[in-house]
Amino acid sequence: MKLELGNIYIKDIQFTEGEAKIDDHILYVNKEAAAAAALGEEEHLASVSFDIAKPGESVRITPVKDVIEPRVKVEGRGGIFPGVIAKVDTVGSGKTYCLKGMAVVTAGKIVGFQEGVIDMSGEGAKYTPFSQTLNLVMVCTPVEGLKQHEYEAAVRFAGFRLATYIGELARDLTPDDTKVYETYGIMEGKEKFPNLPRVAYVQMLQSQGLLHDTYVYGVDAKKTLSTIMNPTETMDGAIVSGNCVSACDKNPTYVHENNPVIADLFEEHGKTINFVCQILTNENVYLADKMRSSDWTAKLCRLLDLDGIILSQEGFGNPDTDLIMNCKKIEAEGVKTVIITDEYAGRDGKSQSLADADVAADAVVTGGNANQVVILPKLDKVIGTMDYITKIAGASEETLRADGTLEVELQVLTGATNETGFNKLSAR
Amino acid sequence: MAKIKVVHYINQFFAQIGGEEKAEYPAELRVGEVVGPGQALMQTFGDEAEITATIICGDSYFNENLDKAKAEIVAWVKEQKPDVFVAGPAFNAGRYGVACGTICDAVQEELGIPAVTGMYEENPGADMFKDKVYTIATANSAAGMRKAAPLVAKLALKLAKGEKVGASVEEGYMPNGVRVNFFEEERGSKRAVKMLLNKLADKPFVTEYPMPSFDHVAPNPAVKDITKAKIALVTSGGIVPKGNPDHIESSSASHYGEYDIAGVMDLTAETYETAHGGYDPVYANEDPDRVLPVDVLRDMEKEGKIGELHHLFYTTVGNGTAVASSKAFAEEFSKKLLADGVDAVILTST
Amino acid sequence: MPVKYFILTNNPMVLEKYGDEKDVRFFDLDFKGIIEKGSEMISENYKLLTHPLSGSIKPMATRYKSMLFQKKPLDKPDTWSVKLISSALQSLDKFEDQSYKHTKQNLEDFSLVDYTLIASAISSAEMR
Amino acid sequence: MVKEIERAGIPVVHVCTVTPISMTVGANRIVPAIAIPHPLGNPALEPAEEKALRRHIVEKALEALTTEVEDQTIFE
Repeated sequence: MKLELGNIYIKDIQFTEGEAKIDDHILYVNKEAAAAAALGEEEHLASVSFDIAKPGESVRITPVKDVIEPRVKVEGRGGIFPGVIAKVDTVGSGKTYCLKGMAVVTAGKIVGFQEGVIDMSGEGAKYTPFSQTLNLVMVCTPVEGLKQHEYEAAVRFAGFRLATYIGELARDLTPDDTKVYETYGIMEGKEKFPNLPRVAYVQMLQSQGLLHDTYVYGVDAKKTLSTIMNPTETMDGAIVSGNCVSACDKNPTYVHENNPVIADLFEEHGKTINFVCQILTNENVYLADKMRSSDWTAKLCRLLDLDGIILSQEGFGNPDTDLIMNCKKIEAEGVKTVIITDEYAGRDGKSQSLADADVAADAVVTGGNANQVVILPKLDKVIGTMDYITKIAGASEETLRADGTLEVELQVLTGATNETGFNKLSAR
Repeated sequence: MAKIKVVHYINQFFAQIGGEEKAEYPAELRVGEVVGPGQALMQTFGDEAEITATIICGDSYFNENLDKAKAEIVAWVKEQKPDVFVAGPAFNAGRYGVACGTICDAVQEELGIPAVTGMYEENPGADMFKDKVYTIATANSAAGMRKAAPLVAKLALKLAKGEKVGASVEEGYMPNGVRVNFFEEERGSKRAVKMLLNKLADKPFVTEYPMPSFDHVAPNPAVKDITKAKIALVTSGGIVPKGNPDHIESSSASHYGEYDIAGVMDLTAETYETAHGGYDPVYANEDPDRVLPVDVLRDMEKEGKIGELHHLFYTTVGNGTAVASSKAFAEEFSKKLLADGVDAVILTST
Repeated sequence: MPVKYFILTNNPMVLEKYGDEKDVRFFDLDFKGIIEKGSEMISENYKLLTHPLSGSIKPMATRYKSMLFQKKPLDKPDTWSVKLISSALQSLDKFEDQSYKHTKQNLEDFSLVDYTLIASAISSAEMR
Repeated sequence: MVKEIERAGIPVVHVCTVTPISMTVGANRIVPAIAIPHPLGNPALEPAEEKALRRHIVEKALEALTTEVEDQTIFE
C-alpha cells in the first residue's frame, strides 16, 4: 500500500468576512461558514465560537477536548476519517494533503475535571507540543440539560467536521513538499527485504468506557479483538480519539494522524528494518478482556514472524497492567520489545513510576514524570473558561495563586507526557 | 560575592602517605591545604570556590573506629562551616568508598551541609549510599580522575549554590531512585527505534526506566527442628507494658520498644496494653495475647513443641509509621536477635 | 459462560442503576476506603474481576470506585487479585488527596464515569 | 519490617489480617489472622475456645516456619 503525503505549511490564520480560502500559505476562515460546517445538523450544540491562538502569544486554551490536523484526500480510496466523517472504505493509499503547522482545537466543558490546558507562551508552552501550532480554537456550547456523553460525542464530531471542512480548502493547492510511504504484503515484503529484521508497531488504544474511548474506522476499540492494519491508514484518520481523560498522556487525534513511532519506523524501512505492519490492541477494564487481548496480540506477532516491535500505551494505572502483559507475552514469543510509557512517580519523584512491572520489560523509553509540578504564568487571554482549572486532574488546591499564576502538575498540559514518544521530554 | 567554601575528604593513598600499609593512618585535618585530587577539583572550581581544608583518614582507621572517626571528622567539618562537603572520588577502592559514603551521609544528616562523592558502580559504598548521597559514577581506577573530578566539582558547586539538580544522566550521578524530568535531544519515538535496533543486533542499550525488582528478599531456609529452635516475637500491633513506659507514639512511631518477658507466662490486662492508635484498642487491652500470643507459646515451650520463647520481644506501632523508619527499626533489632541466637521470628500485625 | 459476580462500590449511581437486579454491595466510603474494602474482600478469598485503577482519573482525585468480584469465594486468596489491589493501595500515596475537588457537579461527573466503566466491565462479564 | 528480618537471615512468618498488605511489604511466609483489632483471638468465643483458636494460628505459623518456600506463600 503506497501513500503520498503532501505538506502545505500554513504561515498564519486570519478571520475574514469574505470567502474562506488558503492563499499564499495563509488560512482565511469565515466564521459563519466554519460554524455551519462544524455544526452540520447537530442539534446537541447550541452554538460554536471561534478564536485563534498563535505560538508566543500570552494566551491559554482550556479546557481542551481534542486537537486535530486538517487533511484532505485528493487521490485514492475513501476520505479523511473513514467511518466517522467519510464513508467506510480502506484508506491509506493514493495522495493526501496535510495542513502543517496548524491545528483545530476543540474546547468546552464536557466532564468538568478532565480536559487539559494549552499555553501558547510561558513555562507551560515548553511542555505541550500544541504551543508550537497555529491553533484555530472552536469553543462548543451545549444545549440546555445535555447529558455528558451526548455532549462529548457532539464536540467530537463537530471537531472532525471542522477539520475536514478546513482540509477541503487545500484540495486544489500544490504541496510545498511530499513524502511517500509504502508497505508491502507479507510475502512481498519478505522477498524485497529478505534479511532485514521484521518489525511492527503495537499500539495500545485507550478503551475503558465512556469518555475513555478510541475509534478505529468508527468502531469503539473496546469491542474489538487485536488486529493488524497498514500504518499509512492512520495518516488518513483511520484512528480518532474519543478520549476525555488525563490530558498529558491521552492521544489527541492529531497524534494518531502524526504518529511519531510510525514516522520514525518508516525512516528506517528498507534500510535497517522491514516495517511489516501496525498492530492495534485495547486496554479494557475487565481483567479477562486483558488476558484475551494480550494473548491475541502476542499470537499475531508470532503469526507475522516478527523479530521486534515497539509497544506504546495510552493512559495510566489500568493500562500499565496491559502494557506489562503485552510485553511479557510478546517477548515470550521470542519477539524483542521496546516499550514507550510515561511515569507517575509522585511530585517528589520518589514513588514507583508504573502500577505494574516485569523483568521482561528491560527496554523502556519514558516521556517523563507527569506528577512534576510547574508554575504557569498569568496569561492575558483565556480561550474557553478558567473555572475548571482547579478541577483538572493534577491541579491542586492552591492551584490558582494570589498573583494569578497556576501551580499544577504536568498532568494538566495537553500532550505533555505523550506515550507514543511525540515529545523530547524524558526522565531518569 | 564570597568564594564557595569546600572541605575535601580523602584517604591515605590519595594523600600520597602510602598504600594499604598506611591504612591505619589516623584522621588528620589540614587547614588551608589542597591535597592530591583536590588539585583536580580546583581546576573546575576556578575562582568560584576554594578548598578551605582537607581531611585525610586511613581506610582501616575509619572503618575500624567508625563512631570515633565519624565524630572527629564531623566536628572538624562543623568548625570549617563549608558550603559543600566533597569526599573521594574512591573509584573501586571498597573501604574507601564506604568511608566516603558514610562520612557524606553523616555530614548531611548531622550538619545539614550538602555532600557529594564519586565511585565505581560496583564499589560496595555505591549501593549503600547512592540513594542518600549524590554519587558520581566513575571508572574503576584512578585513571578515571580526569573525567570524574570535573563532574564531582560541578555538582558540588550546584549543591553549594542551591541550584536545581538535573537528572542523573545529565549530571553524571548514579540513579538514586528519584525520577527527574529533562529534555532529550531526540523525541521518544526516535530513541525507541534506536533502542530496538540495538536490542535486535544484541548490542548494548540503556533503558530509560529500570524496572523495580520490588526489592524482593528471597525466603530463608525453613527451620530444621522447631522443637530446638529459639523463637522471638515481634509486633507492629503496639503491645507495650502497662503505662507505655517508653511513650511509643500511637501513630508515626519514632522508635520501637524492647521488653523482657522472662518469667511472664501470659499477658494480662493489668500488665500489658496497646499503644496503637489505628484500631479499636478494647480487645487488645482486655487480653494482649490477642496480638502477641505469649500464653500459647509458653504452653508450647512447656510441651517441648518449641525450643524456647526468646525473653525479649520487639514492638512498634505500624499505623502511619514511615516505611523508612520501620525499616531502620527492624535492621537494628534484627542484629540483636541474631546476636541472641534467635532461630526464627513470628511477626504479628493488625 | 457468563461469570456470576457481585459489585463492590461506593458509587450511589451504581447502587441506584443496578441495586435491585444485581448483587450490589454498597459502602459509603471515600476512594481509599473502598479500595481497602476491596482488599479485605480479596483477603476473604474473593477473586477480583476488574482492574482497581480503571479509568485514567487519578486515584484520590475521583471519589468513586466500583469493582466486580466473582460471587463464589476461592479456597485461598487469588494471587493476581492480591497483586492488583496491593499495587492500587501503593499508588494511593503518590497522588495528592484532591477530595477538595468533590464539588456537587464534579461528583456527578465522577459518578457517571465510574458507572460507565463498570457497565463496560459488566457487559464483558455477561458476554453481552 | 518483615523484609529486614528476612534480610538479616532469620526466617520470619507474618501473621497479618490483610494479606495483600503482607504481600506488598514482601513477606514470604504469611498466615492470615482473624481481624484487625484482635488478630490472634476472637472475643466472641469462650476463653478456652479462643485460646484454642490462637493455638491453631500459632501452629500454622510454626508450620510456615518449618516449610521450604520459593516465593510469597499464604498458609491457609
